[in-house]
Amino acid sequence: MQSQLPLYPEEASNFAPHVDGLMIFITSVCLFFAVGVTIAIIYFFFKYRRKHPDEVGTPIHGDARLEATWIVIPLILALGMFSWGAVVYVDYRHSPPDTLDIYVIAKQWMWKVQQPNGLKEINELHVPVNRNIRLTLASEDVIHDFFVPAFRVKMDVVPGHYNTMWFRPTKPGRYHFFCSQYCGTNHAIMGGWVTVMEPTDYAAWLSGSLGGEANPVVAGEKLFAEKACITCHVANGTGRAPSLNGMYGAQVLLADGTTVTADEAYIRESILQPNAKIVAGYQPLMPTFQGQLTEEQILALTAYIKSLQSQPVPAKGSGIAPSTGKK
Amino acid sequence: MSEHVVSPKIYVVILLALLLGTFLTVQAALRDFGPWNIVIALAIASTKAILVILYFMHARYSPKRTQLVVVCAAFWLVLLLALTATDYIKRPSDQSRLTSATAFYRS
Amino acid sequence: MHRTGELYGQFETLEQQKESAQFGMWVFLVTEVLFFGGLFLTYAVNRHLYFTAFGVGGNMLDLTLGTVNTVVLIASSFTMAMSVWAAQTNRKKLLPVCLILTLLLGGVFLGIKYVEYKQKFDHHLIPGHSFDLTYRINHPAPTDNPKELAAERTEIEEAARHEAPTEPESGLTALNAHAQLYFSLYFGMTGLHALHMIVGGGLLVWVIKESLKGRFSTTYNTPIEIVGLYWHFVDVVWIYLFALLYLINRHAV
Amino acid sequence: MSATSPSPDHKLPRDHYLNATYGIRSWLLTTDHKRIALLYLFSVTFFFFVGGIFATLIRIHLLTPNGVLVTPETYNKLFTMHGVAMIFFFLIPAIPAVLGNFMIPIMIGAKDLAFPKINLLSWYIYVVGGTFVLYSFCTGGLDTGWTFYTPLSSVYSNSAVAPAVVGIFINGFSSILTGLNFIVTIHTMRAPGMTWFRLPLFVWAHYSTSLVMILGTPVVAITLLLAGMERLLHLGFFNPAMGGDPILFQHLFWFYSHPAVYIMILPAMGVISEIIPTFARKPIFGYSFIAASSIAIAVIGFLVWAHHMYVTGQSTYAALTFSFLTYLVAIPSAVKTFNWTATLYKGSISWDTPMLYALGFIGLFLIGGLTGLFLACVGLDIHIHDTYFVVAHFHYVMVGGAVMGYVGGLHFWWPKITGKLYPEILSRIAAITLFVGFNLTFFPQFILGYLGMPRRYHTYPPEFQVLNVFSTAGASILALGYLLPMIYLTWSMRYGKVAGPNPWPATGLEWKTDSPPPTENFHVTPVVDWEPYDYSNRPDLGLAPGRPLAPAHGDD
Repeated sequence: MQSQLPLYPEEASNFAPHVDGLMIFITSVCLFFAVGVTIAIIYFFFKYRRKHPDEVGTPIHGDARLEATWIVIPLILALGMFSWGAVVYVDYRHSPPDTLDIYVIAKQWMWKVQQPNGLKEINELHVPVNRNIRLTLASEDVIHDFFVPAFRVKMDVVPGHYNTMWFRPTKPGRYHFFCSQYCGTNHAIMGGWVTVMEPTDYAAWLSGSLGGEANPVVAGEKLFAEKACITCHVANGTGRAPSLNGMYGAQVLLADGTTVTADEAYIRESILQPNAKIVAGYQPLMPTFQGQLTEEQILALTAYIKSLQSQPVPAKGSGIAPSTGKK
Repeated sequence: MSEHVVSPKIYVVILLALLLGTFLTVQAALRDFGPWNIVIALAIASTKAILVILYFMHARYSPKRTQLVVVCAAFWLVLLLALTATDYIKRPSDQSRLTSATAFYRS
Repeated sequence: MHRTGELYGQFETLEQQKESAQFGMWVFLVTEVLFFGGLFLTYAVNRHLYFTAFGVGGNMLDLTLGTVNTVVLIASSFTMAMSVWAAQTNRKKLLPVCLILTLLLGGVFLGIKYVEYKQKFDHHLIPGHSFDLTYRINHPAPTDNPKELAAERTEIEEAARHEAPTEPESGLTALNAHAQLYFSLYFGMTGLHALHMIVGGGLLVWVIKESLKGRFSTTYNTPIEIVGLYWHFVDVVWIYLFALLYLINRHAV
Repeated sequence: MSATSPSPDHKLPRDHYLNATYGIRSWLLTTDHKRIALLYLFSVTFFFFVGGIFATLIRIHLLTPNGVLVTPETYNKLFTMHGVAMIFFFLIPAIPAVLGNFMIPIMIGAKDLAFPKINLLSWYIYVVGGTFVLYSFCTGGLDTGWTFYTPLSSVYSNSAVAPAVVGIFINGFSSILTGLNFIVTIHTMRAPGMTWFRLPLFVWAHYSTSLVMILGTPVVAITLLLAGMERLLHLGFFNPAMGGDPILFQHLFWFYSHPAVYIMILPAMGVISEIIPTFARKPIFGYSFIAASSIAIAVIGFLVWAHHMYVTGQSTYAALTFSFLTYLVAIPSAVKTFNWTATLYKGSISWDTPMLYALGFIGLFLIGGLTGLFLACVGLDIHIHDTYFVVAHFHYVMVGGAVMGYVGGLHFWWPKITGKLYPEILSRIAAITLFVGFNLTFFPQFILGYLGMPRRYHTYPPEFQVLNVFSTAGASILALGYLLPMIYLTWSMRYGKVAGPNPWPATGLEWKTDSPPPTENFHVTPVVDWEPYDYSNRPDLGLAPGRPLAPAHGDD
């Protein structure tokens, strides 16, 4: 029976112990105050109960030292809670560099997941244990929210924005995930399961259903040719546009002298609004692909461009800032 | 409390100052000062607004509580704008705003 | 100071009544500031996101008419301030003159605003399905200055290129969408302002009628002051609207 | 029974505000703040029961994981309409427009509010706004959640969003006008001798509340107007498909809607600050700290809104700023709680019904307030955001706090409002029923939330059922607890014992006039020459002076 009434969900990610620790800390502090005040009230309630109808209480108007005490001590404790919470939060928002990237697209009322090799799942997410996973979240309609209680992670999926979240599953098993931002009629059934697998099982699972076309890198490579990106973005750096080899993750030098980290957001923006950031030494020639590519095609292109990270960077004709080039 | 009668001379001076401000702000807008154009436009507008509030609306001669009200209004307006800015200025996904407006208009 | 006028039952003295009315108006104006504040924030965020498109939108406005309107409104604020002075100093002839002038200037403002709206309507700049930034340059009226049209075409083309360099078609679509946001805000903000002007006009008509009966004097002038506060506030809002909507990015012309 | 206890020989005054004039017109066209308060009392009670029926249906539906009652569409409409009715049409106006409206002028020794006609106007605006919202409820309902997040509300929802938004927009002006009236009244209408630091803390609380009303409400009004225009005219302010930004809507919405919870809780705190010294018969501990903390809550409450948006992908910088500021707002609430507790020390505590409500309030507000610290913590909120933890926290503050304060205040001032006493035993039973039922309903939801049950779910995984059954069981007790006062308070209006001017006795100015008060509140303008909550120098209260419980001790 005890297992039927747990007080906290399973701890299945790197964040879970931190969040639960924080929870225990705040609960203890709060319990201390709640119990203290409650005992005081109950004690006073009986001890100073009116014994005669005409009786009045002892006039005590206040005490500045006491006031100062109960302003300063709670303030210190509150700042302690804030600081600990801030530390945990910063961890949530800074994903480590070596992540396995999975794309998640939300729409009323389902989740489409795309594994790095292009394998697609609906309302299911398979991940290897002890590997840093990063989800990139996009919405096709209203605001949704991807929530895995066992991992203690949650992030809104906002149309018009790309949000990312990361976690490292630490325990194989199957865990619920939910949509936790109200999104209309079937909000409550817009959920599914995260399956955490041993790396070997995960690899087997992936290859078991692997299809050539389904691989986003392959699909992206095809699109790269079809959409004639390849005619300007020549790999050896001789084209009208910078070579994309090794660009992902590097610092790109822009025409206005600033640099920008080439992350998914930058790639996406460069596809949809090419003129927002022009690489130094190049003309603003690229057309926008807004409205011409589906979300999935953009993800495929992004995946392909990311796969070029390991390709040799040409000496000339790359947009990478010289001083911070990748080693 | 007897009320303060502001003399028409002051009103005329303020009127002239406001007209001068309008002239200056239009002239400044027609020249390129880079990002300073916004600053100049808003600084002149604020100066004009302050003149209207202090003299035309008699805030300068009003009781303390009225002046407090004016300060509160300005403070809360700035609060609304500034605290929202903490989000927008540093919002990570800003650069990747996808403007699917095109798709909307084509559909 | 000795005051005259009707004492309402809830007050002890006329002085208290006047203070309450004045203070009440100020507090009301605070709520108005925050009411417009929501629009200002919406404007600021969208301007931040679509700086170029908002610049194009701003340049579509008629700066001359906007400036004239600013001057008109400042003048009306001045005549309103003079009305308060006339009432305080018991100039019973001057008072209605000042008030009527204020009302007339307010009417001129709304008239000019109507002309501007009409222009925007003719140029297909009303948000909706027929919104088209290029309508004017593609369907010029015979009276249009060709130089001006050419400048406008250059600017739109440049901005569209900013959105998409080699494909003016889709760049223009995006530009249209973002400029439409600008015009939604333009009509929202100036429309709400005009609504306040109309309410102010109604209040002016009321005090003009009373002033013609000679009801206001050194000892009874609260309504004039209250209406004055409201009118000046509407003026202050316009001062900011003028700067935000007409002036920013103007140099791009 | 002492001389001060209500005795049968009290008689109702010959002329009072209730019998001054008769007929429906004398009520619908009244400018008497006391009658307007009663108009509000009936209207907010109506909306409380509308919202309560929705709540009952929600709890019944959630008895089993798959739901027992309604379709998903209907369930979504139920919780939305529950929220809209309760927040905009019950909680926000309840204490200010009923108790505040009735008491503030009397407490400061004024004949009425500064603008009685505007006061009546604000009630009509409330009624018109309420009619729009009821129209929306009856013609397709509303399924956007009370938060109206775009683009769901402005583009995707198929329900009657437009009339609801218009109704809430209109209703906002009712709130603004009430706040404006209070601020001006408190500034300019105080009786001779009623200095700022002699004001009852109830008045301080309402002053702070009014600040929030006039500074916040206009922003939500314009926001909902923009969202409504977006829906009706297909404009794109918050619609990402047209370049708009849904996050901007949330900023604008929460700029009001977070401080709005202080509109709901601050007046309740004011009620508690009146009840506790009255039934402990001693001055409140730390008067100036409680007064200042009300203002502090109102001001700092405006700096914390984006803690509702931690998981929207807001900048880390914004999240940390808002988390820090949120912790600051906790301090003034803590100060109040400690001061109330300290007031009990060496008091002469009676166990009358209002005191039971006040102590119930402290207990529930403690839990509600302290769980706010969990949600303020940006690292922890990621997990519990948008789960039942939030639902429980919110209801502890709003129902356990605001409603307990409201019902407690209604009992406290019932003799003043009606001139009659309510039945004491029955009312104590009701107070205890409410406390027990409330905890049983909402405490399990904290655990549900931490276990990960998201809010606004019409169906849930079976592992959450046990706690949901507890919650539904508690809700049925809670419903009983609300029906009881409704019945016996109505009964007492006719059959209750005559109360006399000051049955408790309490020290405030409102107890110096008849019960019920005359239309002009006082027969002669009162002059205040005593400090607030002072029992030692008040022979007029008829209590035996110089017979304190224990020898005077402490600072005084």
